[in-house]
Amino acid sequence: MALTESAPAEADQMSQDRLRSMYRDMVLGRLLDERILVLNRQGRAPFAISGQGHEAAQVGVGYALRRGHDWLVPYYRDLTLVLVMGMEPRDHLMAALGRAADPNSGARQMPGHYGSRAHNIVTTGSPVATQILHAVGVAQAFRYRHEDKVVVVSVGEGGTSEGDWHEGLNWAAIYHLPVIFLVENNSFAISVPQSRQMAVPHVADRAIGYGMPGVVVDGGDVMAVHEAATQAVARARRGEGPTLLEAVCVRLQSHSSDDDQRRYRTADDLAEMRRHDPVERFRIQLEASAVLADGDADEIRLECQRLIEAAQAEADKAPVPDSATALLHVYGEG
Amino acid sequence: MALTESAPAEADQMSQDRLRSMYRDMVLGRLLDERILVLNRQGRAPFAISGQGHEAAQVGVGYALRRGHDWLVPYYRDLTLVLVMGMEPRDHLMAALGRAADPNSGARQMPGHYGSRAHNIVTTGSPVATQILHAVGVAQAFRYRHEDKVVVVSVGEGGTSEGDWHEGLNWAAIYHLPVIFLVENNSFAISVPQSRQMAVPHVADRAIGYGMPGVVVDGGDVMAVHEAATQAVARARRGEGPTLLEAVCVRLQSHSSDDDQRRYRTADDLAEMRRHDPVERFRIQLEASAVLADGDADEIRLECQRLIEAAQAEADKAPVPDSATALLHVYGEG
Amino acid sequence: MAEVTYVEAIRSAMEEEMRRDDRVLLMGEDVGAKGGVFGATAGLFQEFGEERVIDSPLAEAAIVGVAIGCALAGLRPVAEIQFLDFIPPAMDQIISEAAKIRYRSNNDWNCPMVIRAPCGGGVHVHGALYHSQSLEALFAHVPGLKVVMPSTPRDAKGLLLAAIRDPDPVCFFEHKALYRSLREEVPEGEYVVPIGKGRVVREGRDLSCITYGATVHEAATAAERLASQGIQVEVIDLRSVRPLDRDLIVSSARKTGKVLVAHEANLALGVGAEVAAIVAEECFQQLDAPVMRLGGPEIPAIPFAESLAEVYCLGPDKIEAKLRELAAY
Amino acid sequence: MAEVTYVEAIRSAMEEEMRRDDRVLLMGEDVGAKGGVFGATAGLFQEFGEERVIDSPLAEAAIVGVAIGCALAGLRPVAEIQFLDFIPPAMDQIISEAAKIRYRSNNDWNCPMVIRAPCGGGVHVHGALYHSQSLEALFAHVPGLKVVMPSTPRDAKGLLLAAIRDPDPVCFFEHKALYRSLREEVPEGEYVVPIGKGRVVREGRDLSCITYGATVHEAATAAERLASQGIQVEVIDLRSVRPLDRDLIVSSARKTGKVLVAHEANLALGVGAEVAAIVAEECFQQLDAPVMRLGGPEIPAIPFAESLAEVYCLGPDKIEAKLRELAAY
Ligand SMILES: Cc1ncc(C[n+]2csc(CCOP(=O)(O)OP(=O)(O)O)c2C)c(N)n1
Ligand SMILES: Cc1ncc(C[n+]2csc(CCOP(=O)(O)OP(=O)(O)O)c2C)c(N)n1
Ligand SMILES: [Mg+2]
Ligand SMILES: [Mg+2]
Repeated sequence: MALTESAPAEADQMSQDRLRSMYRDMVLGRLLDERILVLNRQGRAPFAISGQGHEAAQVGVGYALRRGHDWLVPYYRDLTLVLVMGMEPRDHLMAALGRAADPNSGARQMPGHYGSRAHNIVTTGSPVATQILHAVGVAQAFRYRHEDKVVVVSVGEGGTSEGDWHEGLNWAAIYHLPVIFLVENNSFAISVPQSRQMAVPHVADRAIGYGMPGVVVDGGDVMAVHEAATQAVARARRGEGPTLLEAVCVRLQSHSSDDDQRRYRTADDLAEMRRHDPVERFRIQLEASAVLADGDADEIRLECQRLIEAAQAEADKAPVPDSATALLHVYGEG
Repeated sequence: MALTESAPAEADQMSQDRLRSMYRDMVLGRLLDERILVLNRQGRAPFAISGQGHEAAQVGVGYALRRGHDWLVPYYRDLTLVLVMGMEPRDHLMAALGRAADPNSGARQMPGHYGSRAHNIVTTGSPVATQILHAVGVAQAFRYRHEDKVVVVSVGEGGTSEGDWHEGLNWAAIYHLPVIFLVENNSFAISVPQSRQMAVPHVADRAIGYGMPGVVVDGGDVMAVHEAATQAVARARRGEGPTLLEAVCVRLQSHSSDDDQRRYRTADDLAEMRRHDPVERFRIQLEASAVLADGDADEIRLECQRLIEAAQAEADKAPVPDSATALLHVYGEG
Repeated sequence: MAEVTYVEAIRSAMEEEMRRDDRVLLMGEDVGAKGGVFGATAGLFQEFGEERVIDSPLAEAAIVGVAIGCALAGLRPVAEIQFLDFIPPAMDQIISEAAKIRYRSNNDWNCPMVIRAPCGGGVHVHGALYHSQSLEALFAHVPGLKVVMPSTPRDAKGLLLAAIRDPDPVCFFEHKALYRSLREEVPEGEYVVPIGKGRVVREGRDLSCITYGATVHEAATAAERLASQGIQVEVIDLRSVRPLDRDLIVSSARKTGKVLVAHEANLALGVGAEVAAIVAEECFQQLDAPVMRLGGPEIPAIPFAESLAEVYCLGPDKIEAKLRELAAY
Repeated sequence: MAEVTYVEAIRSAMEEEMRRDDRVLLMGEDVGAKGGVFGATAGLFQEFGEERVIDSPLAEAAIVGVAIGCALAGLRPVAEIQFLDFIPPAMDQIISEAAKIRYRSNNDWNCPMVIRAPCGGGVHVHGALYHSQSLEALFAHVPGLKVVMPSTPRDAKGLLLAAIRDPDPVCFFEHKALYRSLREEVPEGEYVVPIGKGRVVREGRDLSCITYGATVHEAATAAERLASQGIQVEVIDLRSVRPLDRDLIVSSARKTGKVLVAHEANLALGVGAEVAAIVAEECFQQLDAPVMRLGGPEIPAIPFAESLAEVYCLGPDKIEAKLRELAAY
């Protein structure tokens, strides 16, 4: 298990456009996430689950993939990551408002259950950790067809307690499959702290027991995540097998709109966590290195806001699913 | 993960009686196992599953426990271990022949499905690895009642691929429970070699990922196993938590009476393995150190043979279960 | 006697039993400091401490498997599965292990434990596909298990006390739409409702409507409406779906000669199939109409959008319509 | 056309389909060099190599979960579970995932895969509690799955080909007592038996005996015996228990007016309950006797000792006795 931190040189090597684009995607994810929470508080979106605090991890990983080529098996906090893969704010506002045009599920599932064949994003359900095995199977198919694709599958640290997690890592290691197991460790599973989830400091400590590299990275540091993910992806693409990548994140919001984390976390803990906002942190970094000039951040914010406004206007008007369709698509046509 | 070997001094510290008793139990297990295979070949026992090659590991562990105090959650190769815990050859011949007096299950289960409340041996079924969690629960109860008991649970290396294995080790580590996870690694799961079961050389390599000690020991060396087990038991009894103890064994017979290992193992591999018979090895060791005098081994053998003869005579005459009892004991009385 | 909600009745059953019997302990995800996602264990962590109210790792097979071990070692564990939809990972421990322990050991061992789980639709647009399922048929098929599905606060408390004291594994499935929507007087202290006994919610001579869980209330509403038009529906709350109260089913069916079985779970191979088969076999001479069934359509579960969910859900209207069809037969 | 056994029919279906379609691959415990514990994959490892015939780790959730991933990525996996008794660890992957993938993604994704498993009693004193179960009801309840249980070599081959080509997950449960006990002519090459269509094994006008799996042969024997006494039993082999061939069930029941449903699985909430409920509802006017059922008693599975096992198992005698009872009604 190696602990990586962003190499100071790395940012320089990236084109400024790309860095701005990364920042923009983080902002877009954040603002869309906030909008959905507002819709929930307004009573318009019955359920919302937030990814705030995970944006850097998701953008860092997403930018290490080849869009339209590599695959993603996400989990419910991956709003920003599925945007990076090519989904649109519109898609998620449709989902939040339960519109027929929700591309994830046609409003059959709760929001946050991502999936889009067009973007190589595998359909996901609610059971935690089942997706791990699907990703391994996807990678097995890549291997079988001699494709140079990789698949990223994400999960929370709580999800690593499930048997499916173990079975999946084990299988991928045996067959040297091109999977990156991304653990977005925000140190809570609803109310259960990491100390009640495992007796080790890092999920990545487990990698050695499967025979794969395990990397812990500061999930608030987008460049560090990106660097680690890029290495893991390269390794997978070379046919050298899977990597366990743990991004240490903060969960800025409660578990979901049904939860209130003030009931089981101390005020100090919450305040301390808020000082680690990854979006703010990246902005400061980019401004310091003059990748963002004065006013750039505001402009990006405004552009994202406009996108979201337009998307919501569209979603507001969009129809709910026709009742007659409820019975369709249990089975295929043949 | 530490690799332990029997300290040469250790044998000296044990009383000669105890060493002879250990040898005697190994021989008893071996001969009883052979007898059951003979009954199977004669068409009298419909099914047999052999523990030959695992005797040293089982006696080494069994002698580290306090009989009548500590608990065992065994698996189907543990014939010798359940004898050490207090069961009798008679019990298993009743099971082999499907007699009503089979204390494990009243001939409801196949032979090899051990269980005896009288001897603190938890009932076991066929699904591999489920027992891991039961042992953790038993240990949780010990802890809850502040008892100084420990529980040993055994499984093959193949069984460690199951999700229940992972969930159990994780739970035991979090709560520092008094469990010894004994893996009897004979390098095959029916026909599947260890290399298709995991990408690491030792199951014990996984211990670190759970935050518990992992120990690999030569399962053909009864004193080495005993030493490692004694340490693990002491640790557990002190309240310091679980240990993963891997005993590297040989599977001298095919997986079960339905299998023929010559179909998937080379003749060389089989021949090489036969040179590692743990019972023979211990005899030679004890004779070299004069714990067994000339003729002692033969006498022990004879005593065990007699026991088995008598037990079989009893089992031969014993009645099969009354059909009318088939519907009993699905539920308790109230 | 205090008026309490269904969830409070459940909470108080655990609290009282934990005070009475120190072999009782709880385990599950978020049952500790948070008190469970529906508050069913609220305050118990504070009262009984982390040794008796165990915030488990996120692992359902472990929750049940560890509870089995506790039961084998003499405790009386109550395991909570956060939503019934998340019980399948524990299926092996429940149906291969807990259910078979007494039988396979020829009565040498037994496994007294309760597995609690919220089921059914009814909170935020029904919770959608994975927070709304009624999977009781999967357990009601399995010898060795008991399966209880209370419909009222009184029953919830009395049946949970019975379940904790039962010497065998009991699946206790709580309908989440009832948690806070009902309030009634529930006896304090000792109050046990026997498992396997149904209840006549309302007597009637014309038709029988046999049901359980939240559907009991929808059936009662439908029966009420029909009563005003002179059709007397006997509403039966099974309370337990394993074992079934065969006597009550048969006697009601023989009396009315017309039976509707209704439940929220998927229809095919559901509890309704078994009830219908029993009635068809045992009441052939007395039936004046075919046994009819109402249940979830052939889709996986309740979808998220309300417009889709309503296709799945029963509700008093659909039950009333079916009862009318039966009455007119 | 060659005369082949049931297990050889299954083996050859996989072999032919793997030659025809390189998207087909196999995974399971011991399916490789050993060729499966019953020989169902014998020789395939040698012919197709370890990339297509994968000896999985000992992990059933993984076998099914990885197969799901393969299916999502465009392959046609056939997953083997060594005994149906060991399928419960994979239940979550089957009923929460495979079964719901098409519906939950609104038809964006689908999951074409087969889960093969040997079921039932019948080898060495029935294999006892954990090598003899018939768990089909647990899957037949679940929308999104198909469940096939062939009773002959011809059907085994034709249905397995249909299952592999099906665009959705199919549970394919093979009765192990049939593997080597039957031999019949089976067409080589293309030969598909449609899923969801039953088969009239023997026509008859007096009684219907509706069944599937190994029980078909016991029912046929019983019918044979009754025929010699002038009682004509129509024996129906359902072949698929999800979807059920409703038309065939209803038309036979309407014709004979007397129906026995028989299966090896536990009776309560079994497939027989659903068939009985359908008949009771749809054939009320035509029934001359109550729908009767025969199935496993209320014990977990088939015990080891023959004296106990016979209490569980049906066999032609018990079926004959029940058919006589029905005939005499
Ligand atoms: C199998 C299963 N069990 C329980 C749940 C309920 N549940 C949903 S999210 C969650 C906590 C997950 O925590 P973690 O894996 O750390 O991810 P995070 O939410 O913190 O990102 C739980 C218990 C579920 N969805 N699936
Ligand atoms: C859940 C489950 N899957 C499959 C089986 C069939 N099975 C019985 S033993 C065995 C191999 C076990 O190998 P290992 O754990 O290495 O133990 P060993 O037999 O080598 O001692 C298998 C696959 C089973 N009993 N339970
Ligand atoms: Mg978390
Ligand atoms: Mg082994």
